[in-house]
Amino acid sequence: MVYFILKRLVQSVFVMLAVAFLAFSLFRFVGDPISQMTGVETSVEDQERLREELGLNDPFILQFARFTSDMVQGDFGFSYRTRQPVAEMIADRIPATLELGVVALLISLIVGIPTGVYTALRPRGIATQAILMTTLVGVSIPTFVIGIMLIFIFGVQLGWLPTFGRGGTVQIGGWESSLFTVEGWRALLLPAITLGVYQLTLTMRLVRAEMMEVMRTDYIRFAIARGVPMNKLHYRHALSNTMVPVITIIGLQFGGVIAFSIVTESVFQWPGMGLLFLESIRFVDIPVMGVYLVVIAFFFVLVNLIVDLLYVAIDPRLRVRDVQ
Amino acid sequence: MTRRNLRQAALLGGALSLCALGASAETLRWASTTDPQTMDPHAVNSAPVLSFLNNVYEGLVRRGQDMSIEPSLATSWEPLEGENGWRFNLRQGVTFQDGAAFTAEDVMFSYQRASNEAADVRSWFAPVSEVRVVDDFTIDFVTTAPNPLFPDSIANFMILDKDWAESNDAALPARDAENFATMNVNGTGPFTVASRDPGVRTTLVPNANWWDEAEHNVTEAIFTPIGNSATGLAALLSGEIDFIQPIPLQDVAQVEGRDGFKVLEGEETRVIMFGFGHEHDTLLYSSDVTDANPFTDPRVRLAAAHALDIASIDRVLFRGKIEAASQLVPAGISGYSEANSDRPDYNPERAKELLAEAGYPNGFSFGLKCTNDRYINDEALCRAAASMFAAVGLNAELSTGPVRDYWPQLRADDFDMYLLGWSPGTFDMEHPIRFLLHSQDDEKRLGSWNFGNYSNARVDELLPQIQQEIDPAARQAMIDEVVSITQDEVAYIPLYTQPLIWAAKENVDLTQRADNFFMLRWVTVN
Amino acid sequence: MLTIENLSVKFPSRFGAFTAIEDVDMVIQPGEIHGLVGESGAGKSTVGAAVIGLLQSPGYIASGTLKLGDMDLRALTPEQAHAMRGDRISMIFQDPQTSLNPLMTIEDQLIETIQAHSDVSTSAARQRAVDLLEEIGIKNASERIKAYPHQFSGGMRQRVVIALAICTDPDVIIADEPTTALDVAVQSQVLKLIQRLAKDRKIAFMLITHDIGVIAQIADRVTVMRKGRVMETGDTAQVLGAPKHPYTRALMDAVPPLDHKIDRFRVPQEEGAEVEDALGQHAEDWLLEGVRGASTGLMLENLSVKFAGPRTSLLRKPEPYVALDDVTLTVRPGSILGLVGESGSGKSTLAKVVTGLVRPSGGTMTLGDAVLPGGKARPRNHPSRQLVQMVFQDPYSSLNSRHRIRDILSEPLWFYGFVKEAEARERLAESMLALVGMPPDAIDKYPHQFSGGQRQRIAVARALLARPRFLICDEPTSALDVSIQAEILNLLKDLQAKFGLTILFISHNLAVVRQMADDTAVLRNGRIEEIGRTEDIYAAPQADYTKSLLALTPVMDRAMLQARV
Amino acid sequence: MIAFLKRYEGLWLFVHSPAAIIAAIVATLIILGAVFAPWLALVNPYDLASFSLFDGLLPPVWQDGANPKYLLGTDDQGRDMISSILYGARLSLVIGMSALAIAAVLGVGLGLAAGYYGGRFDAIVMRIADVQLALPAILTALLIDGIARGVLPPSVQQDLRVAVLTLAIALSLWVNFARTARASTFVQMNKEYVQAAIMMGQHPVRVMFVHILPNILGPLLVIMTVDLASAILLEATLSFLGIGLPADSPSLGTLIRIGMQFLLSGEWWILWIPTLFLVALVVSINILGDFLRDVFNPRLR
Repeated sequence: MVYFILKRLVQSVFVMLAVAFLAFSLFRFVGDPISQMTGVETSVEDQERLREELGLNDPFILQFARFTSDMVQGDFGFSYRTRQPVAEMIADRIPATLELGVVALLISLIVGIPTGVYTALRPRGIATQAILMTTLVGVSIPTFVIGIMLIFIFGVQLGWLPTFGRGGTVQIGGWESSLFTVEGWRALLLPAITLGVYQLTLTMRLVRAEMMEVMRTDYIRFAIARGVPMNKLHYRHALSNTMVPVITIIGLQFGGVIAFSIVTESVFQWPGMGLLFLESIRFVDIPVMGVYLVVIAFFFVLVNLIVDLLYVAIDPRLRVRDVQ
Repeated sequence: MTRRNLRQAALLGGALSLCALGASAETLRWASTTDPQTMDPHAVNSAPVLSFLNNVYEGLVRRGQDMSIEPSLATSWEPLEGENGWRFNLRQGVTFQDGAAFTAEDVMFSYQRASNEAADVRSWFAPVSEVRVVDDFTIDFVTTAPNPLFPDSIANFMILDKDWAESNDAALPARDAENFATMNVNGTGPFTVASRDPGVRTTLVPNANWWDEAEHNVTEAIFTPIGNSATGLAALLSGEIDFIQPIPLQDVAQVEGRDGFKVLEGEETRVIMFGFGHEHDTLLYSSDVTDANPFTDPRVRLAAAHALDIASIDRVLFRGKIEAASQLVPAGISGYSEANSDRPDYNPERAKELLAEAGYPNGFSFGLKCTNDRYINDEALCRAAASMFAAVGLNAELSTGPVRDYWPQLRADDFDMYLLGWSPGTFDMEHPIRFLLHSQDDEKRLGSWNFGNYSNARVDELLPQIQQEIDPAARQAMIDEVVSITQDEVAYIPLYTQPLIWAAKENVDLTQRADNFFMLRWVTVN
Repeated sequence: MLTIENLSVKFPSRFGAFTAIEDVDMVIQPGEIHGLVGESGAGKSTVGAAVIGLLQSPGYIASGTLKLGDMDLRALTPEQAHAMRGDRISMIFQDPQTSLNPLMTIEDQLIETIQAHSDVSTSAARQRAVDLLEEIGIKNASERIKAYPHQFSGGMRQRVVIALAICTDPDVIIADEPTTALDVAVQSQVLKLIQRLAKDRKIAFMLITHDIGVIAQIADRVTVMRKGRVMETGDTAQVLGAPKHPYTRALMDAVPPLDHKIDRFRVPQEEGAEVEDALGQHAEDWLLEGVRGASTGLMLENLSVKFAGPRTSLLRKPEPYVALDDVTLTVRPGSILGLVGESGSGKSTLAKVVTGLVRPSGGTMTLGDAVLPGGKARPRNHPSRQLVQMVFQDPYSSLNSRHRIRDILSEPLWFYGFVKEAEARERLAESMLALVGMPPDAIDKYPHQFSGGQRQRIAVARALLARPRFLICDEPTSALDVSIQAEILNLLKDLQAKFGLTILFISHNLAVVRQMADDTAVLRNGRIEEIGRTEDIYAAPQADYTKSLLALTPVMDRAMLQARV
Repeated sequence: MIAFLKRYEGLWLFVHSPAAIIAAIVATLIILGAVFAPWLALVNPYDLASFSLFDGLLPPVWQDGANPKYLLGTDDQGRDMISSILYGARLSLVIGMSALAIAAVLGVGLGLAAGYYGGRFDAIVMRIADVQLALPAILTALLIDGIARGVLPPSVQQDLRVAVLTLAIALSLWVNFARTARASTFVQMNKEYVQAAIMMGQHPVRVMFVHILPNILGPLLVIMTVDLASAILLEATLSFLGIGLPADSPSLGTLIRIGMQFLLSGEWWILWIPTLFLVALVVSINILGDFLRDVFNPRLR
């Protein structure tokens, strides 16, 4: 077990380094940070001097080495755009993105799993066909269109929910949370739905497919044959077995949710990491982009690790050793 | 109103969100596309920063609602006697927001800070050779040459408290790391920053000890950057914000059509224009003319100007909100050449004739570079322009991209024709002549945005004279000559003045200044 | 008493309704073990599923009566039927590996089942479960009940399955191939358990199996089915000992006897279609031309194979898993060596070592008179790649289902460079098909268009088209019905005799090996237990292991059965 | 008889699935429209001289102020909506399909090899896949775009925007193929026909592509349809984020991005007509993907 976790950690470091390296080798193509940092009247020499000061003229290998060695020492550098410490900037934005991602994930699970089960148990029902079709249309509309549509329906026309931002937030030990106020939840709802729609469809379809598969297994047939009550059969036997493979995929997707919340954050002006990243691209804020990517890679490997551990927790075949 | 009550009830429900309860009628929530990058007035010379900080810091002079220069921390100023430069008499009894008294030492310190290599605004002080503190409330700025416009040019030069900056290790603007002044303020202005969450929300409250009489009734102002224009508009229409700058042109009708909202329209000072690669020997992006640069021929440039139907662009793309431009500054800016206020008319036939005269009866293809996130409808404009060019045989190979790598491309001479918008920082015609019309001269820092290196000896000769001429009539005559020359040679094709569209709730009274600065001190919430 | 009368089950499909079983009659008394035997497609599992109400959708009972005592099973509502399941009728599935929920402990599964049908407290249910496990032979049941299914061995797991089936005291248990997935020793124990339960608890068992040996050993009565219809029914001794129906007789003939060797199986000419000998002549000539000269033998000396075990610690190297341990054996040129052993004994690993798929960790292999390099050390163009060919166990996976028979059969000819022209290759392939008893038009078809037996013939044809001198047959008939098995075994015997092939014949079925092999090696846990002449080993086994294997294999002793009639 | 029908089971299923038939008709119509856009479209959106700003912002014919020449109205440049959509679908499909082809070749190749060789090679490929997954598609697109700008001469850059975008999308999609191909290959590796081929001494490339590949095409085909839909949506999203195609080469995504500006302004058709079109296309492709999945996995029926 310890060996397994250690191995995953080593792989994680590799993945993060590779992401940072890739990103860094290519940042210089994104644009010129200097012309974004300076005003129109700044002379060319002043720009050159700044470029030199920031080490932007160094070969990228050197820039990358500096970035990683600083990072290893806990120094994440300063933003070109705001001059703030990048670590602080990202840390400030992490709660927003994580809460958005987690709530989106929860929505997708809370809606996706029951509908998945329902559509698996009644594969030919009209409701099933309707659900399948609706979700298909849902994932076929680009996220940004869905987001803007929701804003205009619920924010502008009906006036029920806020159109942007996080609403009321509360500081809890340095973690700025919108989960503890009604305002916060109201603000969270639309972006979370927007972000969760795709995930929901995916979850539902996965649960449905796996459930249908599981319902055909011998142990379910055996459970039916010995008269295990239907609700226990569906939820205790079938669903738990369904979740084993589903968790992997959902976990993998969660990394994606965090990484791809960019669009949702941009539409809802959600002050998360994705929005910060978009701004950083606009201003060619290399330190922020670099750290963002490493953080995303970190989340990604972390989620993978958690999924593996969850797997172990769920599946006794991996947890309990043979005692024969 | 019911909605607001509802929300407040909801707020009461969420017992933890007490801090938001301070919301009252005098709270102003406003949004713009970009967050000020820093709270340091000398670190970045960018409009979002200067606009925002003008509510917090003050300069020696300031601009009124009509852009005119008026006394601020200096009560009066006069040219120095016996040497070039200006003497400023400072206002007495002014205190910074932390209570420290304002003196000439602070001006001196701020000058040193703002003209330091680490400051992005140091170009303002290029003409300054020396600054002398005469006494606590008198300071002299000595310039290398006569400089009648110097007071105008330092309207955004904001004064910091020396002791505050030095004791907080902020004696110089932050360059590659933050310092105290990046996040904290201590100005003399009407408002001070109560809290700041960069990129998310910045809250301002009035400065109770402001020296001037407050014309506003704002007790709290909350700024939120909203990058996506549709989201911003939705936020306004749903009542979550009171004011937004700017809104997309095409949505003006939507806002106007709703009860309780209004649109403020004005002309910005920014003139949108096309520039040429005057200096290029050949076209870079042409598929047919590869051995010459037709744009070196003024007839071809004029043909391009005649091909553009500004009226249609105005009607369709800008909903009638733009003003056609004849020169690099809009009418009303000092130095505007009334004598040269005609622009080439829309005349495709004439354009074809001119092309034929220049030896290109069938036209030619070339590359047109444009931004797609810098100016209002910039991409749509270029697409429309390309279509109009094509109608006379000028086949533009359009290339649009974000501004983040646009300037480097222009600096690398990677264009045949390009889009540029220019707002005269000093609100004087001298500004575009210095940056756009004078030949490139790195040493003297002239022509630094003259990407195509348009060069005319007479223009180069006239610029220093314009800069130093005190007599308005003589100065205007020289400017008229420059405008006339550059119009004749079609140095640029000025297109129109960019419109300035703000939207607000009906109950918010505010002043829309031509530099797109939003000044809280003129806001009244009814 | 379970009564089945005129039962018909149909599966409506887009090609019209398919009648899976038709007019099946059967009566099972309490305490009776009723064998239901037949080959694949006979519909025997459908009978069981119909009784317990678990017909796979969209199958339905078209007609007939199903009665348990006085209760009409067909008249029950779905809820009643579900309540009845487990309570009065239960079921045992074939594979104990897959019939238990892997995520729940045995305890949870047992308690849940008990509580589903009787209103008892959890602790009472647990006590009952523990007692039951003790009863069916799980020692230390109060401890082991807390374990998960994967912590039990296959035999123990099947006991747990049986415990789950009987924990609610059902009247009838449908046992669908309950021992097919088990090794002989375990099978014997499970069968004894079933016998005991029938006797002690008066449970009526419907024992569905394809293994006539199992029926002969424990069934009181037997019903023989074929293609959905009952062929014959009666007392076991009578049906097996003196079969009346020709199908039953043919079936009995096809069962390989364990106690003596027969030359050929008598098979009704059916699947291996009548093929003109002349067509196969071309292939036969071609093969004979290639195999002229002495046969090739194989010698394995001190062969060992170790696999890396799962790594559990950073510091320690993982314990290797020993698949083959110091194996020495010789396959005499032109003979058949039978290799028997239970699952996990290393039989297949041995085949893979010889074919170069697995790298030996020690020992030498000699093919003919040349050393045979192992694993990756064997170059792709090594002559043994052609000389050694293999017939695999599963004819459903050993032929590439996306290739036509033409491509499958031409591949060796093309690959080894025997025949250059495509047309000539095709002619030879067609002829080879004839030689193995397949119509030549098979060449245009895909594997899935053939039955298992036909596919195995094609697999043999493919092996022969490489002109091998040494053939490895890894459980070539274990996936096939007994009558098809007989045909394939006959074919292999014929070919071996005709071409002087040397064959390594791997099987878990002692009776089959006895029929096929000249020499026999008994493998257990990667070690050779015993090796020698087949007749010697079967007549007088030396190793205890061999003795117990032979003793525990269920046999159909016809003489004894006949005597009982 | 049964065998014959079994062989064309897919066809039979198809004839009896109304959703699949409608989807196929819609997809076919759109694809035909895209292929024959140059003959069907009123104006060529690439030919700047063929339309005029003068005709800008005309509504569809059923609204007041429409010009009957433009059935579904015009956009802010005076381009006929129908023509833009036809050409847009053409470009979206070209990008989607080429991206898919690249992703499939790359992903299937790597996945097959990873599944075939296993061990260290497999670990490396999977870690590379992790790295790819950790890079948001927008960044991949930015990076590819950046490299192209750095490497290619300026005169061809504009022409290569489509290629650059295609490559970026392909890079975001290949992991799916690689993972599926790898998993399926692992299953196939235990099949005896593969062992037979390896045993014979066949070259690994032959084993992978001649033997294994045809057997894992089923799940890959399903991924292909689903990913084609994703590719088209991804292109739209990248366009929204401002790193898609320039406005003068309108893909469906670019049209929607442009249309977003008119969401509130009353010119609803500029946004909603291309959006509807995109949704119809993507839904059809997804339905066909579902259908294929059912065909290849009969147990789910």
